[in-house]
Amino acid sequence: MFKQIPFARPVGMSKIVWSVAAFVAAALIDRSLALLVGVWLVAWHVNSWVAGHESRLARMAAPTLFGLTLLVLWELAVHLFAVPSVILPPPSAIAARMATSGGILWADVVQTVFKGALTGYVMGCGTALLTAIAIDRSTFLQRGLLPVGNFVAALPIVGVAPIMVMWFNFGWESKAAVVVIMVFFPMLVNTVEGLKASEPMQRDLMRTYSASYWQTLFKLRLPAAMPFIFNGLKITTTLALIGAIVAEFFGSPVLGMGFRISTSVGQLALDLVWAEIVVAAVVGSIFYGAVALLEGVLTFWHPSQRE
Amino acid sequence: MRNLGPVLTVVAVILVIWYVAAVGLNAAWARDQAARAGTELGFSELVGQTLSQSRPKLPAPHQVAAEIWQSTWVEETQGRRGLIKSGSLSQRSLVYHAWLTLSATMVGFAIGTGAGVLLAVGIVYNRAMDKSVMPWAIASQTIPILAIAPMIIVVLNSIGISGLLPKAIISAYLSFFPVVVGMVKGLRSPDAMQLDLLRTYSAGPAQAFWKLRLPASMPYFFASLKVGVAASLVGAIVGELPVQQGGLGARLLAGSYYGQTAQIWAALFAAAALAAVLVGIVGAVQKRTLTRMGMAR
Amino acid sequence: ADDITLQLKWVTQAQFAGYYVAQDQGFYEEEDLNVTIKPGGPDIAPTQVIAGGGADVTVEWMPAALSAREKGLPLVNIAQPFKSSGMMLTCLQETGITGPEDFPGRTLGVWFFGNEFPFLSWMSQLGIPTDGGDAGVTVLKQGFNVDPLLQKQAECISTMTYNEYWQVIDAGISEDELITFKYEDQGVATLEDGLYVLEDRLEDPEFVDAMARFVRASMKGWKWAEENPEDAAMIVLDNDMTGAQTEEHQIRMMGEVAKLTSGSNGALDTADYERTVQSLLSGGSDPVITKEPVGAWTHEITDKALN
Amino acid sequence: MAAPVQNIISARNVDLTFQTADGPIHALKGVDLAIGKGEFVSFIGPSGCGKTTFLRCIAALETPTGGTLTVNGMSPDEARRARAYGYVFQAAGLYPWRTIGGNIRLPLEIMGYDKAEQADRVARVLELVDLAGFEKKYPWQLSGGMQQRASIARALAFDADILLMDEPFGALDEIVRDHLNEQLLALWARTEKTIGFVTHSIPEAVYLSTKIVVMSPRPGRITDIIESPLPKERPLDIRDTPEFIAVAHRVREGLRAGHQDA
Amino acid sequence: MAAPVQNIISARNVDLTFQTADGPIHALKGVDLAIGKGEFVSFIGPSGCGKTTFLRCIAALETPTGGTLTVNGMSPDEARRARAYGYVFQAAGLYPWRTIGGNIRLPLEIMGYDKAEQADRVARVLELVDLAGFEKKYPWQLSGGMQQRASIARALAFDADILLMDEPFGALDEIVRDHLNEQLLALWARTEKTIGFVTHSIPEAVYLSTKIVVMSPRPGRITDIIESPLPKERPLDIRDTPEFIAVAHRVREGLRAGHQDA
Ligand SMILES: Nc1ncnc2c1ncn2[C@@H]1O[C@H](COP(=O)(O)OP(=O)(O)OP(=O)(O)O)[C@@H](O)[C@H]1O
Ligand SMILES: Nc1ncnc2c1ncn2[C@@H]1O[C@H](COP(=O)(O)OP(=O)(O)OP(=O)(O)O)[C@@H](O)[C@H]1O
Ligand SMILES: Cc1ncc(C[n+]2csc(CCO)c2C)c(N)n1
Ligand SMILES: [Mg+2]
Ligand SMILES: [Mg+2]
Repeated sequence: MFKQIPFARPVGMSKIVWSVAAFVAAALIDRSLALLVGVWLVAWHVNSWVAGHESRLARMAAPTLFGLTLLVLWELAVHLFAVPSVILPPPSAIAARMATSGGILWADVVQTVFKGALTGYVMGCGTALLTAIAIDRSTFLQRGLLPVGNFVAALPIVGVAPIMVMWFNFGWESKAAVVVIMVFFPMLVNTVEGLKASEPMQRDLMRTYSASYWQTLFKLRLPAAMPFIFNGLKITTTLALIGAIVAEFFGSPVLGMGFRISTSVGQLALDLVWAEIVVAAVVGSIFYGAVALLEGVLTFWHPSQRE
Repeated sequence: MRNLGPVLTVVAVILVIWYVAAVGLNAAWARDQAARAGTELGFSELVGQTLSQSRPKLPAPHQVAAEIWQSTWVEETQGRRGLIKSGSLSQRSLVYHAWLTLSATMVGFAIGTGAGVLLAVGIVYNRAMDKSVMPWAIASQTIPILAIAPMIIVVLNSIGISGLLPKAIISAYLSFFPVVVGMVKGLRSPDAMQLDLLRTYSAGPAQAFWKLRLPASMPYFFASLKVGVAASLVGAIVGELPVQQGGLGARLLAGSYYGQTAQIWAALFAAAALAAVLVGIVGAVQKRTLTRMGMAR
Repeated sequence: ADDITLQLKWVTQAQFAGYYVAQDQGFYEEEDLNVTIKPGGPDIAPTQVIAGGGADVTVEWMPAALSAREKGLPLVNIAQPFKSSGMMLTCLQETGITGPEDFPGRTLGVWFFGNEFPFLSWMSQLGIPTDGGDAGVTVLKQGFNVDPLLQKQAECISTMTYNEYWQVIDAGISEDELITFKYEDQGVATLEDGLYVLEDRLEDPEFVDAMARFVRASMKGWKWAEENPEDAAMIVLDNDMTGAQTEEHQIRMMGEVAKLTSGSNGALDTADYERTVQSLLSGGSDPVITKEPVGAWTHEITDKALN
Repeated sequence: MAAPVQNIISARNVDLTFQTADGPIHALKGVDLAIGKGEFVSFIGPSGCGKTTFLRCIAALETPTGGTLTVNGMSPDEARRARAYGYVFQAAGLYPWRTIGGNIRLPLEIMGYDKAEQADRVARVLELVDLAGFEKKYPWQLSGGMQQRASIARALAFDADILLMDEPFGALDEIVRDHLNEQLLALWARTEKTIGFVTHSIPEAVYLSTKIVVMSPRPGRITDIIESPLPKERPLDIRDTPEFIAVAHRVREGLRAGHQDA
Repeated sequence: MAAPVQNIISARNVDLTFQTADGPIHALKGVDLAIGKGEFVSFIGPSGCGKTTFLRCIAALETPTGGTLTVNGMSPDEARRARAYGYVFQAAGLYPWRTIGGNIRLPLEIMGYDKAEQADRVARVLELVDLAGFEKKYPWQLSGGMQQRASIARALAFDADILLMDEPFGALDEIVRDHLNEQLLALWARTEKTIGFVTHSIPEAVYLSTKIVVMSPRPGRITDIIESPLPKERPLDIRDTPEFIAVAHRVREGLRAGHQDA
């Protein structure tokens, strides 16, 4: 397999030549730019070297290093080009803000993630799963519902969110409603797809046993659908989070991540805005990672989960 | 076309539910108004009232339909600024706004797809990129775009870029991710034996790309294009919210700002229809291409 | 001609008629200016735009501008076309609210994104906490419209005399079913819609000269708009790219806006300024600004413009 | 060979045409066949001649478009619902989320055997196909041949009167194949099951069967039905007897004829 | 059989251990083998004994973890880069987006044959495997057996000195298999290629080979190497000669022994 060709050979001559050329070109344009390009190139070569290793440590180190590089570049760029902090604060300021505003950030996470996003996620994915099973027996319903469902799924949330706020009030309920709408159809489509995923031969086997509908569902079709269901569950994690945050832009109590972001921009507290964004990214990644982990445990048998 | 019957049935059912919901949701206001006027509402009056409010909680389907008709055909043919009278599309017509959104979507989609494919190739062919970029690409999608869209616009503005491009960039930001994920999966989809075959021919990486990885990735490519084009549209709309310079996004928000519920719903439907058309076009191209490649069955 | 970019605080509407009129009637051209008017919108902070160099001058509320100044963005008021404030709290009569003393325990809708400062300082002057406790008021982050009042999600909402108030009326609630609290009447009015530039740019005589001409032409536009409200409204409509405004609403808005601008010749009234500053300083535990601003305004431009 | 006492499966002029996008495919044409209780019937014929299709018709997985087909005097579908069949598919088709033991237990769970009985039967059939000790492994941890044996075990675990096997030994090497052939014969002798068996191997067909059905392609039809003269008791070296060689020869000729007119 | 003039492939004490999550799997152990130019070598042995693995080592698709292996005096990888191999995999592995013709053309494109030559060769090998007329069809429009033949054609289209075939005829019925066996022998006689051939069928191995390598499982090793006494000219009925039966018997015994100690 090509993947097994050793990539970890020492950095080739041509790579170094390229890097030096890029650096010189940048230096001709601007000194600060040259510094940034220089940092980038050095970091990238280190990263290539790290990524060449197969250990568990290297697996963690490569993305971390990459992230750190981006942060350093960001910090440098802000200082070198004197970017006003009301436009883009440096990572150090954001970190400082996160350290001092932990209480606010946590309260916002509770409001937006635990109340809004998670409730909506569970309700939306749950009903989608049940709906998929319900319409699974009827090709008529599937043919009718799925195109219409795709159409509904294409409704932009920015249009739906104000309507939900109007219907379900300002609290987390309206945010959960937005999340339900956002996650429902991706989940439905994936589950319906998954319920079809068992192979004809596997279904024929059940037929030869004269298995009942429910036996076939629980012993064959749901297990076979798991990879698809998890695909849906994974996609919808980020959707749920974004949905809950965005919905808060259109009316909310005076807390929540979306609330904080939108009001803090108005107050030019950009460090707090970015602190919230960082929290959102971290929470989103954890959420995604948790579902992916569960997927690994429950669909261990699927080829994509084996090396 | 065999879907037509079922779709119409489902649509009919939805319309019924919609009407019932409209009566239910709008009843409170109708009763309120009656109470203020000191009158009592009979059932038929109540129904009549709820289906004809000027700023209903939920506009009835016929109100939305009327608004769509009004803000497309009627505005263009009869409006003072319409196509017939002024020679150009009217600012008040959904056609004009849909066109604005569409152009930003197309540019953004092109940028996003291009970037996504390049990134995917990098991830598949470069181990360092594979290891370090993917987790950050996932993290990038957990950032609420609506939150940073205004900042992107302000920053781009400050270096003199405005108009279509900022919207297109936001649109690209949303569409590159599905393309990256799909293409990485697709470029890696050839099984060990297919790769081994090329090794026995001693084919180089470029030949492996053009003769195996790229063709093998086509089904994944198109599947992600479908998601990507819809995401592009959402991106363009999000990019239109802060700069109220037209487009379906601006239209949505303006409708919301002035409490024009029917206008919101009309814009919503225009957006969804646009998405459906775009996805349909990608689907048609997909079908043609895959058929030509012998991969559609 | 000198190129000038003006960043508005909000979407194109009669609130900004003076500038559109000056543009449309050629007043800017007469002053040898080439003015670009950028409409604002939700989540676009004019202060941020000007900090990033995206505009030369911006329309902003004084609380937001002073707050930004304290955060290190040195904005200076160069002219004040709006003499009085149009902000008020509008409540439903049926809630039984008759005066500010009835507020505790109620739910109030407030605009955020920098528009919350006047409200917060009013509440702290009244000594009413805004953290949702029993003794205080529950604050909602109100969206873009008046739905919270119509849907009875809030007992009072923020409105402008020239805009949202009339949307409530248009929705079918008569004036005598409403009770309003104008900030002007409550003695907590803060200055709205002034023109602000970055401090360091005022060191450039050419810029000062261009601004003087800009303010002169703009004030000419305002006075024209006050005298010809219907034509002014039509000019605004022609500039509305969203096509969402109605003639009726804009004409009425123009009429109401004229009441706020008519008292001003463009020069900042220092008494008004002092009153605003005091109101913002007296914000109890969490005042909008913490110390007297220095150099936050200048008469240099208006002196040149009006003589 | 004694005449079968009663007909378990009887096909009369069975026809099957698949409707496909490219036009109809005539897969079975005028198939007439009677299979008696306790018979071991092999189907042999070139690739694509309809062997699998006919087996599927018997198991009610496919419905003939013409003719009549009865199983135990009922329609195939009624027989299916009465759980008359054990079916071994051309590919192993194990469920990847179940262990080998779990896969074999599947039909037992569905048919409501109690736990102890399940464990008992699983152990017994695993022994039968030489897979004892692999009960807890997952399918992908086994080689192709072992998977195929597991799928055979699965079909043997419950008491179906009719066993339908579609090239069950295709992926196995000769030694294992011989071994399993012997085992299958022993099982058949012991249980008196009626067996339908598809194979590409002429010796295998001759060694196992009481009746060999030779088919020829498009449209798939029966060209020869050979009643085996071999005794029920068959040691492996029966394959060197003249009777055996004669039958094998007749089968080979029938096959060759089918190839010629294809 | 004359002694081979020179050794094309020579394996000395080749060892291969796969590192897996469950621990190491010792797939090949101390394999010693010399294959001369123009020989036809069959590998036979129970499932999982390492036949495929050894073939892959020769083709540089796998790297031995011990011992030395040379091809044409070079390392296998150098030989691979010199395009010394045609390889037929255990499954057909056609690219679904290419027609049958396109699939066969693939190696020709990669190796830079000109257009006319490509067309010429494609037509010739299609003829050879009886697939003329199917050039424009896609793989899924063909039956399993036809796909397998197309993949053989693909490996024959270019001039590799060494042809490695992994159970190429597994999915075919006896008649077609016999036919292709004859074709392969004819091709081999004509081109003097060196052929490595994996099969489960004892008669096939004996019929085709100049040398039969019997392997036994875990860890995979060679238990017997049989030089065939059969002449180069082999009609199909050579299978009934005593020499043939003797060789077949020896292979079977070797296989059986391997099974016993597994
Ligand atoms: N579902 C189907 N739709 C259309 N044609 C089919 C279908 N199933 C089988 N056929 C066709 O019917 C014919 C008989 O197929 P069948 O699978 O019964 O052959 P077979 O004798 O089992 O062959 P093999 O030895 O390759 O398994 C073939 O030509 C095949 O292409
Ligand atoms: N990539 C791999 N990783 C781990 N183990 C492997 C790998 N490939 C093969 N093996 C193991 O090596 C041994 C030899 O496998 P190989 O495929 O060579 O067998 P084979 O003789 O070709 O069998 P068959 O007749 O079933 O094709 C087996 O036990 C197999 O499980
Ligand atoms: C997020 C946000 N929501 C509402 C308004 C309402 N609004 C419309 S016009 C106006 C006066 C501005 O001069 C105000 C406060 C806003 N600006 N920003
Ligand atoms: Mg078959
Ligand atoms: Mg093998």
